[in-house]
Amino acid sequence: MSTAARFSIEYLQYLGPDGRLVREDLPAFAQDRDTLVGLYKAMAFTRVFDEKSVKLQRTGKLGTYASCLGHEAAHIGIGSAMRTEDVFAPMYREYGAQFLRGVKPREVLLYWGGDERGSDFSGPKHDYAWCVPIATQCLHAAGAALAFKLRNESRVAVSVVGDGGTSKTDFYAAINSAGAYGLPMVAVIVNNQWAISVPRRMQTGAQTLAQKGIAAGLACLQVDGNDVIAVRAGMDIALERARSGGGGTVIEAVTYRLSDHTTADDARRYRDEAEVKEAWAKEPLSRLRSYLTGLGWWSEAEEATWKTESEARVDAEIEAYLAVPPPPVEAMFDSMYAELPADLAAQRARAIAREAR
Amino acid sequence: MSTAARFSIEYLQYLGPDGRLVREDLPAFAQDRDTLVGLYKAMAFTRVFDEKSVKLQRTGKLGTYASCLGHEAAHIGIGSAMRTEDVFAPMYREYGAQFLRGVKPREVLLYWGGDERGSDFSGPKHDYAWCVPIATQCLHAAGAALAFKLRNESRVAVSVVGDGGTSKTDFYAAINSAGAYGLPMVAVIVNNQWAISVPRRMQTGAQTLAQKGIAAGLACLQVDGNDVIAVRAGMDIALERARSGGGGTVIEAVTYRLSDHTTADDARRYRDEAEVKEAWAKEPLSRLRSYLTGLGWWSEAEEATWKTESEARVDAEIEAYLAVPPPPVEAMFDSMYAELPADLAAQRARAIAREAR
Amino acid sequence: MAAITLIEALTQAMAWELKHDPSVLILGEDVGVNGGVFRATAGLQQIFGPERVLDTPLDETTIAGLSVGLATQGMRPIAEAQFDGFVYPMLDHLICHAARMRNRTRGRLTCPLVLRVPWGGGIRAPEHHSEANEALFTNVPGLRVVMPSSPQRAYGLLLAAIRDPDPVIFYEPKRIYRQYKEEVPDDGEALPLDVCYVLRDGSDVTLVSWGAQVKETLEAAEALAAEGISAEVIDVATLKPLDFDSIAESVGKTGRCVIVHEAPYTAGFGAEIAARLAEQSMYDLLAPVERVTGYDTHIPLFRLEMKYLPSVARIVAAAKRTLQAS
Amino acid sequence: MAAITLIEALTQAMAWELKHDPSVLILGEDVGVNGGVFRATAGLQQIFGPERVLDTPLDETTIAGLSVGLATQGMRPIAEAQFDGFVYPMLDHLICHAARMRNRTRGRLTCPLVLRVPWGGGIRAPEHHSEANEALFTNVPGLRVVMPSSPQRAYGLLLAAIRDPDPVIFYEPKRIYRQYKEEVPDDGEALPLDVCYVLRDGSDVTLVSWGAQVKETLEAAEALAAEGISAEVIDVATLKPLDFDSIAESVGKTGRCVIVHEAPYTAGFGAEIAARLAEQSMYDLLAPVERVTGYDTHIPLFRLEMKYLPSVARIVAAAKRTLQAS
Ligand SMILES: Cc1ncc(C[n+]2csc(CCOP(=O)(O)OP(=O)(O)O)c2C)c(N)n1
Ligand SMILES: Cc1ncc(C[n+]2csc(CCOP(=O)(O)OP(=O)(O)O)c2C)c(N)n1
Ligand SMILES: [Mg+2]
Ligand SMILES: [Mg+2]
Repeated sequence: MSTAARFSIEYLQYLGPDGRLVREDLPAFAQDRDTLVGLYKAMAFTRVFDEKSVKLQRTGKLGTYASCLGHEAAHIGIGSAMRTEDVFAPMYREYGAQFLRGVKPREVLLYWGGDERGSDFSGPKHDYAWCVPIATQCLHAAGAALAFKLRNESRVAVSVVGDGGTSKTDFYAAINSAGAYGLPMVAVIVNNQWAISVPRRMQTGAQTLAQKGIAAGLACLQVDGNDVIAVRAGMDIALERARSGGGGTVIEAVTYRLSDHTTADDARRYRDEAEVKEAWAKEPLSRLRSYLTGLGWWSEAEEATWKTESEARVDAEIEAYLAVPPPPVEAMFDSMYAELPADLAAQRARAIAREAR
Repeated sequence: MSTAARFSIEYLQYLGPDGRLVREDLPAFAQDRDTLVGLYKAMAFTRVFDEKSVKLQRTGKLGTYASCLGHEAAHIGIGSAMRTEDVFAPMYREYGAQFLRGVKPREVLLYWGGDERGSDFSGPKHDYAWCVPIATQCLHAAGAALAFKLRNESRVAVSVVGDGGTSKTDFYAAINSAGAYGLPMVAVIVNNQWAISVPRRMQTGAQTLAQKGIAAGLACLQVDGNDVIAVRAGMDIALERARSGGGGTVIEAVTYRLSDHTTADDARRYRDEAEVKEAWAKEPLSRLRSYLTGLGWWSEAEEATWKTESEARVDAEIEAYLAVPPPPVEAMFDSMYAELPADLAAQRARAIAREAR
Repeated sequence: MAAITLIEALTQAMAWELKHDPSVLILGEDVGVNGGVFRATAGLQQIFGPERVLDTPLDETTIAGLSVGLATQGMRPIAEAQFDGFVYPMLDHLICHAARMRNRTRGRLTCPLVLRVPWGGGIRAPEHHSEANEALFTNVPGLRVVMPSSPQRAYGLLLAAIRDPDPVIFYEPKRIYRQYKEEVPDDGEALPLDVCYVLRDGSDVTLVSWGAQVKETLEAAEALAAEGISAEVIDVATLKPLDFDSIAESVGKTGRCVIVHEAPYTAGFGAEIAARLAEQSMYDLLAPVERVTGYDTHIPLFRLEMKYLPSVARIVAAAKRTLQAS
Repeated sequence: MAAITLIEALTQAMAWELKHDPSVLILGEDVGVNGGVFRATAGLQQIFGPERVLDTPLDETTIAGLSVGLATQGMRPIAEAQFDGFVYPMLDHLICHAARMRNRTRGRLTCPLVLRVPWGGGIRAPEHHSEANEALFTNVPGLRVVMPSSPQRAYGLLLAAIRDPDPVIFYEPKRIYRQYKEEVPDDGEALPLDVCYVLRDGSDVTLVSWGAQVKETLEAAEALAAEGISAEVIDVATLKPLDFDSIAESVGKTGRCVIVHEAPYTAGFGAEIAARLAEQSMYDLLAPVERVTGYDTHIPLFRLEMKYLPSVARIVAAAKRTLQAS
């Protein structure tokens, strides 16, 4: 037989789990102290936020909440590489990326607290809100990228899905569109090994998730999703490719969900504690901390200060969240259409009257 | 960077467009005169059927009809490789494959003639009917394959989609399921270069359509879809793999739609006559005829006889089709549920009464 | 000004908006060079270029999802579903996103898209090409559902749909795409999206319909007139939000109502109109409401399909029943 | 025999059928080791093995399409949609194939599948987890739509749904999954799929409901009784095909009807019941029909959701309006 086509999937990693470099050719941003410390701080802040949010849920002051524990390198790597004018189409746990784009912690809490106003957030007005129907956001990103291409704008749309989300047909539709139209899009897969109780291996027969991009003719890359340098470097390559007209990329960031799926889940029902323990040894914060400490760019004192500062900031955000009064009953109606149809106006009036009783 | 995975897509062809062998290692079936002549006859019969069906439509005696002109090698290659107990999930133009499975030409005509009874055909009772919603049949094949696997049956489900159909999310869902569960399934793509007016290159950025299987972790193969030996050989490999527990295969059969999309279409609006002319030079019948003639396995006399015979058979089928009286009005109701609900029984009675008036 | 068909009026409306609003674009399967399988977009890619009229990969999920992405980022996509039977894979994006985007984000993101859906039976088409599935969308908050039944209304309502800041499902009765011609000034004048159209005044019975059945309904009114029965005919045209007041006003006058639609009987949109009559017009009704609809079966393949569709005779008979009642 | 909750009754029904019919299997996201996010399939994979209780890849199109494939090849799949808001990608296979397979092939292929859908709001869940979208299916010929509202009916109706030779959409009111317990004999006795259930006899007004609202409706009847008003309560339970006769009979007696449902008002399934009353029970009605429903808005996130759902007070007020009328 002759060969019609050949492909390979590259893997990118800079920092090993022990915080040592596995390769020396660091990208420029990773040689810059402020940048790297900034990435670390963002990751550490996100972890503090996450821990406090889970606690808040446990005390009944928040609805179901999806933790991002263990995903910090992936999320910060994504968020730090993007520009404000780019469009972000998240799933639901990428708070780290969103904070870098201006979304406030109180807004995240408001959303999980059952209040639509959380989605009218302080991040870029064009960013998508959290997306519950798995992987549908990928097609919105593709549509956004198509708008950018048609309008000749130098902007990129970035979507995130999970390992589970790569099975969802919308993911395929999105990457296939990106390939068909040559769209400025980066489709990131945050492979945290689990989709609620379903392990990665049961989602697909594919060896890597990055190779899903081959079906769409996209560039594909697998990165260590616990190594923020690798994630950021992969994003930089993909964003640059997209911005310069080179089309879309699928990036698989390999990480691990250290928490339950959400606060409504109990992962002990379906997964081995030993596996989780093993995953802790590869988690993203400690490796970057070791590396920074080794370089003398970070110290225990700075760590303590940053922790205190982060906690105070998060506590203030929680206060702000808790202080938001519930929306009035008419809030249900007021954003349904640009102009309230007559029918609905009558229903609105009745709802208000019922409240008055 | 290190390499996480590598893939290649092989291409299979035995007979060149000129009817000469491009490789010598012919599979056993292709060294057998009867088998090869049988494949040729089936292809030639199908072409006669197709031509007469198009004519029938032009005279108003058939509804919209989808021609299979140019696809004969692909369809006969598929149909001849399958066993009766396998399940076939066709799209809408694979009559050649269906004839080999026992479906009668009159049944095909009845279907396109607007009569549901055509789908209650003489082929295997477990085969699917023609499927209009593009690519959805692929998931039915996957479900059938799952049933076979769960019941430990040595059967394979074979689906067919077009080049356009590979963009449809159901196709991806089907191959991903086949990979995830290790299903005995063969997903054939009959790439005829056009999806109505949309050319293959606009469907996807992928270099080959066979590589779509990489996203699912399936075996992938591209074959010359105008070479019945290659199609049949590829099918044999894939069916054997599936039957022996080796899982699914995606086969892309590269061919060309020599006709309009359907009789409702006018391809001159969107495609170059020159392209069609070029494609005629590679069409499947003539190359096999040259090859057989060269071997002395087929002659002009045999050709003429077979043509006459085929025409007579098709004419008889057309007669039989035209003789089927229209269904009575209650046919609308009688297969809706296993037992007619009371509501519907009343509607049925009213419909019959209206007829009586 | 030459008279044009309903489908030509649609083309004319799209051409107007493509010309006057640079954010408008068309996408769908075969809408480009081929001009759509029904020729609704014929010539538009040639005039406005492949960046305004885009062929898509063959996937309805893709068409709907891209449209949501485009609409939320400042474009005004007009998406085409090739046939009514292919809208189902679009529902997730339409229901979960298009219809919800404004409410979800308190108005931060909006979704001004139009989905054009050639609708209904009676054209001797294959399976899945003849569905009347408008009821699918009518229980979904946040959408508008529109269906014209004449060239003039096709033009004015499609313009309005494209300009509307919210998502609109725009059904097109394909059986009457080319049934007759009408003068349709190409003046860019849109029609309102929240009123029913009274096509014929009458005093004895109100006939309510939409889409292709408006034809049979008007013919039924004619036949009734010949027998001295005066039927008022209303084309609902804008199903959601529903202008029930116009219907109630008419029934207030006639006391009788026959609702005609092609979709299956049970839970077709006719149910909503009959229900509102039972709630709001009970004291006006002189006779039970009648629904003349498709049966609760799939529309059959074409050998039987005309026996499935509501006929003039069935409408006339139902109207007479309302007059014989009580 | 210990009393069990509605969700335990569902588990019990599935266990019974898995045990007695080797062609039955369960598939869905997280239905295996995890026993489903609501625990409806808890323990079943452990007992019956991974070949009878299968986790699927995360794709609803896949779940629906595989189920059609399985059902047409001799299996009896029970598919789970994790939440009501995730059924949309399943509609294409359900509407175009499951509902049509028998009719398309004149009975050669059939599609005995069940889709279980945890349904409705009121559990403080995130967006898309609280939808009441049963109306989606009620205009689709070839389907059955069922919704139990008690542990006993959950058991008997689910058994019937699994055994039915045609596709059944089985909605489960998740708000009352664990609301109360009832003795449910594990005797494999199915209930009929084509009757409404009269839960309380009454003579002044008929209250019609289904799913979770049956609770509020019964409470309203209680409240009305305290005021000397006798309300009959009907749990529709089998929405499609609809047993309208039972409803008509009750309204024939009471002359008044209040329909209660959680779905949005316009074109909710309540419309069909009100419409049939307008057609078939006009002369029995002493007062306009009333519908107590969700608003024509999306069910809000949970800070407001209880203001969206029909309340006992709203039902009582509507019932009283029917009594004050004329
Ligand atoms: C269409 C759809 N189906 C099911 C769900 C329920 N659900 C929420 S999260 C989840 C698993 C997602 O797994 P993955 O994509 O790997 O992302 P992760 O949560 O692990 O980050 C499921 C099944 C959903 N939200 N949307
Ligand atoms: C879901 C769906 N969308 C659109 C159509 C209309 N349609 C019928 S055939 C076709 C093109 C199919 O092209 P391809 O898959 O390449 O198969 P081919 O007809 O070329 O054999 C289209 C768009 C359809 N049948 N189903
Ligand atoms: Mg995951
Ligand atoms: Mg093709």
